[in-house]
Amino acid sequence: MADVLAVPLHATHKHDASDNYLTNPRGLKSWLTTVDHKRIGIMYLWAILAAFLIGGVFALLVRIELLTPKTTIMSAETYNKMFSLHGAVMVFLFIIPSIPAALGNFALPLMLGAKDVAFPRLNLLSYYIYVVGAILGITAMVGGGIDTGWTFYTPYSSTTGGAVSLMTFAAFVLGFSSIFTGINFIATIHKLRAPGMTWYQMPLFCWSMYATAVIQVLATPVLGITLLLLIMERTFHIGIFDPKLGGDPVLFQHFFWFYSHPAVYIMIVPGMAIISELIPTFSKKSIFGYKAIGFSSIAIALLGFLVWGHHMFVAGQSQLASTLFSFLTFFVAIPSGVKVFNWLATMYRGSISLETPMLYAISFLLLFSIGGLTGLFLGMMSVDIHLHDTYFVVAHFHYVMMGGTVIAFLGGLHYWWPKMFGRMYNENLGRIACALIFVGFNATFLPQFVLGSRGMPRRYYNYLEQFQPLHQFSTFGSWILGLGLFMVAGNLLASLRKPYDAPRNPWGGRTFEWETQSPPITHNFDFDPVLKHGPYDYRPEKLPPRPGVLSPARPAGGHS
Amino acid sequence: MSESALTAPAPRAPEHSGHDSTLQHHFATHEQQFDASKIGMWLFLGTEILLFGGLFVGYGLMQAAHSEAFVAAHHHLDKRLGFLNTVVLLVSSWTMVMAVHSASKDRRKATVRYLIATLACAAIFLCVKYFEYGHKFHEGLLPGMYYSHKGDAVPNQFIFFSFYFMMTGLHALHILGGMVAMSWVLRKAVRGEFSSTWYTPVDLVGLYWHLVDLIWIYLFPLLYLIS
Amino acid sequence: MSHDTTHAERAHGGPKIYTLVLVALLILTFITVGASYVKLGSGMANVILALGIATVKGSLVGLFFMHLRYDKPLNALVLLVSLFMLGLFLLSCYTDFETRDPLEPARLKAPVAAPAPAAAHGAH
Amino acid sequence: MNWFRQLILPIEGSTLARDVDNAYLFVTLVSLFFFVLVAGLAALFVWRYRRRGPNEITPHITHNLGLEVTWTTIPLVLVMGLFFWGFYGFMRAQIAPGEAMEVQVTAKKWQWQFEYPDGMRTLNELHVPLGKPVRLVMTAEDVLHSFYVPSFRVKHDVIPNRYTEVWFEPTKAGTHQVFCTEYCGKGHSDMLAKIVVEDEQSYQKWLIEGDESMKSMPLAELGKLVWENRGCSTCHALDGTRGQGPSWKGIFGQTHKFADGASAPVDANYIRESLMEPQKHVVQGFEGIMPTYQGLLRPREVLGVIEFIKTLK
Repeated sequence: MADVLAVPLHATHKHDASDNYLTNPRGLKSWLTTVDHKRIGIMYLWAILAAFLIGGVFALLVRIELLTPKTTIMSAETYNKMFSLHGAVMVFLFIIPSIPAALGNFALPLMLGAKDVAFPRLNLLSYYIYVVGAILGITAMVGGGIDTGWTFYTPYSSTTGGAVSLMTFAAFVLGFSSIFTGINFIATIHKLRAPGMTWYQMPLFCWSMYATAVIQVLATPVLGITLLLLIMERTFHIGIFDPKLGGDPVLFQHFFWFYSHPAVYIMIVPGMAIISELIPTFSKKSIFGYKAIGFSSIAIALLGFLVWGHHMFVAGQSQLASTLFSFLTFFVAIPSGVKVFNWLATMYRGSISLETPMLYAISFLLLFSIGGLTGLFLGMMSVDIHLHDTYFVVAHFHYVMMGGTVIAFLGGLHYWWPKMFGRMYNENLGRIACALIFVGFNATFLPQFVLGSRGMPRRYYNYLEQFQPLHQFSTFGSWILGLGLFMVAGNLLASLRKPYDAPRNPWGGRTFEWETQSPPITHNFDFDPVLKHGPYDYRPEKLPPRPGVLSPARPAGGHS
Repeated sequence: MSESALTAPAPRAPEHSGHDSTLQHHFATHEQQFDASKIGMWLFLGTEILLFGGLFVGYGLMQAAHSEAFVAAHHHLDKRLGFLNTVVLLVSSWTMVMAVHSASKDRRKATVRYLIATLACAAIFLCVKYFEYGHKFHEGLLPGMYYSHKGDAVPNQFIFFSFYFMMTGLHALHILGGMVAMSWVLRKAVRGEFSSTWYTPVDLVGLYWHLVDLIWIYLFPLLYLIS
Repeated sequence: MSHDTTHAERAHGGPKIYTLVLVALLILTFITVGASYVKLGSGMANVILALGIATVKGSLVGLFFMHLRYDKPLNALVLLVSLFMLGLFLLSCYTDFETRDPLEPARLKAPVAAPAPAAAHGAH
Repeated sequence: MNWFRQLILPIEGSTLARDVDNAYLFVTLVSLFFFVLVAGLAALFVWRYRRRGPNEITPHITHNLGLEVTWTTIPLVLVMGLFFWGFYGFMRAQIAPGEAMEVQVTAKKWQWQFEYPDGMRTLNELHVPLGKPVRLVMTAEDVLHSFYVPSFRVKHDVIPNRYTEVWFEPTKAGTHQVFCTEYCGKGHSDMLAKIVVEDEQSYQKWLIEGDESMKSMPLAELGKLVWENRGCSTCHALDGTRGQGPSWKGIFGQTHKFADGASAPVDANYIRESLMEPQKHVVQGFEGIMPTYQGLLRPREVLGVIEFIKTLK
């Protein structure tokens, strides 16, 4: 840590780390009834990490089953439930709330210089709705499970046994949690920015959170009604999705993907949000193309609503509809590409320091590039005919969801950990874990591109023997990946046993949250946050003076 | 968007500003708080529109696929009752907006009166709905597999009733929710908690109520009047 | 207190306008019901007319009862974006439905699972 | 690139494959280019601009319009090209030539049934002549399935109560694998079929006689083949474990109790009846979900099944 800005920017403020939002007030009840956005963020954090653990165990079991072409450790029914639950848990309980509800809840008001989100009680309500949804989901898992895949395609899902209705209802409930978080963030960003902070002076994290919230608010209700219709179809046979009753299963797919494709952007845009913070901070340089990055988030959010039909090129959708959707799909590539290039340009001539969060950011750059570029294959209609529903798709979305979002989430977690808990984790362990995750992730999912291209369909319990070597390689990779994640958990949790040792601004960040103490006090700031400089302003004359270093010489006047 | 509220530095607020219990600690001014509540409510209404919208889309496409069945089935509905309910809801919207207006002018008694009138309208609406449903139940005009009406010339009419019950049922649930919210506001109004400075709950419940009305404005011709 | 005035100013409209709007809404409802008894050209025309009137009524409710006419434009924007998304959803699904190839095998054999609600119901 | 093509893609079995592969390889090149660009620049910057001291001062560069326009425009042009290429290939795959032979496909849990123009039906095995276009008109009986032949680069969902199609013109003789790629439950990954592409002469011969090997094979072995290939194995185990249907182990000569209370010994006649009219006597405790094999099995194959069951002690 010696080579970083280790000195609090506001050295003049009395630093009494023991009086902070974690300890004041004390007691379990004060936590369960808190309306403090930071505490709610922390409670979300533990909840989603538990979900991640459950979903991760399912994933490892699925990979172990695929070690051999026939039965390895479980029956086909169990396998089908495993991958369905892996998908449902990871999507609804982990990724969607991960960055917005956990990290966003903690960081967003701090970054805006606000005392809380606009509707603190709604925030707590949304947490409890999440908990209720999670309990319903776990009940469904224990009481029969689901074997429909997380996509719930009809008429399979409307006719199969198991706890499908309960699980769909759980997802329905979780949707409201997501909607309320979205409403809260939009209102907060509109109304609670610190004095002097215009839209273009917000940290880019907030732009992306805004874009995410817009999608959450506009798309999630449609998921809600879709799942309700599915429950109705199962209980009353209302005849909308079941072809035997005059319904249309392709209509279900329209309903489902109208939410679930934008939902992919609910997952990845927050990842991009974090990267836009990490790269300038660890390059100590102003972000390149602030407006381009900000507006590309909004563009992705809006374009994300126009492309859902690309999941249905071979599903029986009309050719005209497929063509329109394919055409629009390619436009999403542009803002994503713009972001990647802008991040690279930010690093150019920077002062790059490879702390753990930055390692995650660079991993994100590489993995998200692969995830995005392989999307081009799937957007091309003729190639998609071949690759649809194969392991190529599995690999592609894991590169985006895990290589993108989860890596960014881990980066953000390491970045804000000292702020959240006031402790520094072991830097070397952090770096090693990141490297393990990077290697393990690629070992798991790169072979799957080849598998898919060669024709290996997804959701297969038995497979042809010719696919075995690649499957085995992938499974071995998943163990390295698991080990890396385990190390992250160990490293972070171990730091909690230490006394408070994190400075206000361990990384030299320029946004508001780094100016308050670590961990922050209950009302966030021990001073009135008033904006004095842009979020990524590393010009020497704007940086605070540091002891032992003479103030950088200021030109007499006319500095650009 | 006005930034005026943000230019003044936020007061260093303790837990709750002691002098004004209606201003939450993280807001600087009433206007900021009011605007935030309002945008929050509108966003919620947006999600309501998309929630009902899914049903409208499903209805539209199923109607296109089974148009004969839908036309035949809608003859089982009573236009007069639908019309009556439309009028009741429109009037209730008017009483609601008057309640909001009265609250903003510090007229406590008028606010209470108009809120009670609105509640009464909502109750009438539900009563009419109850009789309509009872009639359908009696005839076996039920959704999905429970449809048991005999002597249909056109098959597949059960799909219409699936949508009829889902749409009007979800709408009726919203009416019920509105009544609960309104009773809560009424209680506050009776206690005189509102003033021209702070009547946000009346305003928000009003917005919600108008949306419920707005949805019915579309439901009525779609379900009762298609030809 | 400064916010008193700003607050009061926002409550535009007033009983007179509200009552006028109510009267207009009631008249439009009568027209809708009346029009449903008249057979206009194609069946589509009746639907369009009914939904058209509904939209006029909806706009009145939105603009006056819900104060959009006087409110900050942001609130109206939220409403418009929601409606736009809904329109987009409907339009896309409809495009797909209307442009599908009706495909039949050369030797037509009824699809295995023919739409027979009566039979399907019998099974339940 | 040919070695790469062979490494990463299945063989090219139809006239559609070449164009799809070319598109695939082109996007691979584009992707590699951009990936190397991103990774290379990232590595270069991380090394070249590594932090050398805590107080380094960086230039304040906010944007560069020319650069940003460039990296917006070039990808835009590129992806539009990709769209049109994909569109072209897609439409080719959609429109079958008029003279194509039409085979009806019925998918159900978990087997593929093919019906030829003359009414002959096969299960999980489709024989087609080399170099002739074939059009499959498909429907499903229960849930969604998807018909996928990797070496032909064709795939389409199969939907109940509706017809969808794929077409192909095989260019390589031999056996091609068919997968179901729309998840359909327990037997999803076993819902496989083979497409045998052979020259016109062998195809005609097969239409009449079946395989050469099948004619000379001992009956019990033929029966085992039927069990494997014609969908029996999906429900009937050989080792005594209970599946969707009873296991065949040791049932010959046993007396079976039926759902309607009657009972009968398992003999040749009963086995034949079970194949032709499976719903007539459903064994107690099982659902009557077995499809009929009437017209699906050649006479010798029926004998084969009977012999095969006899051998399972």
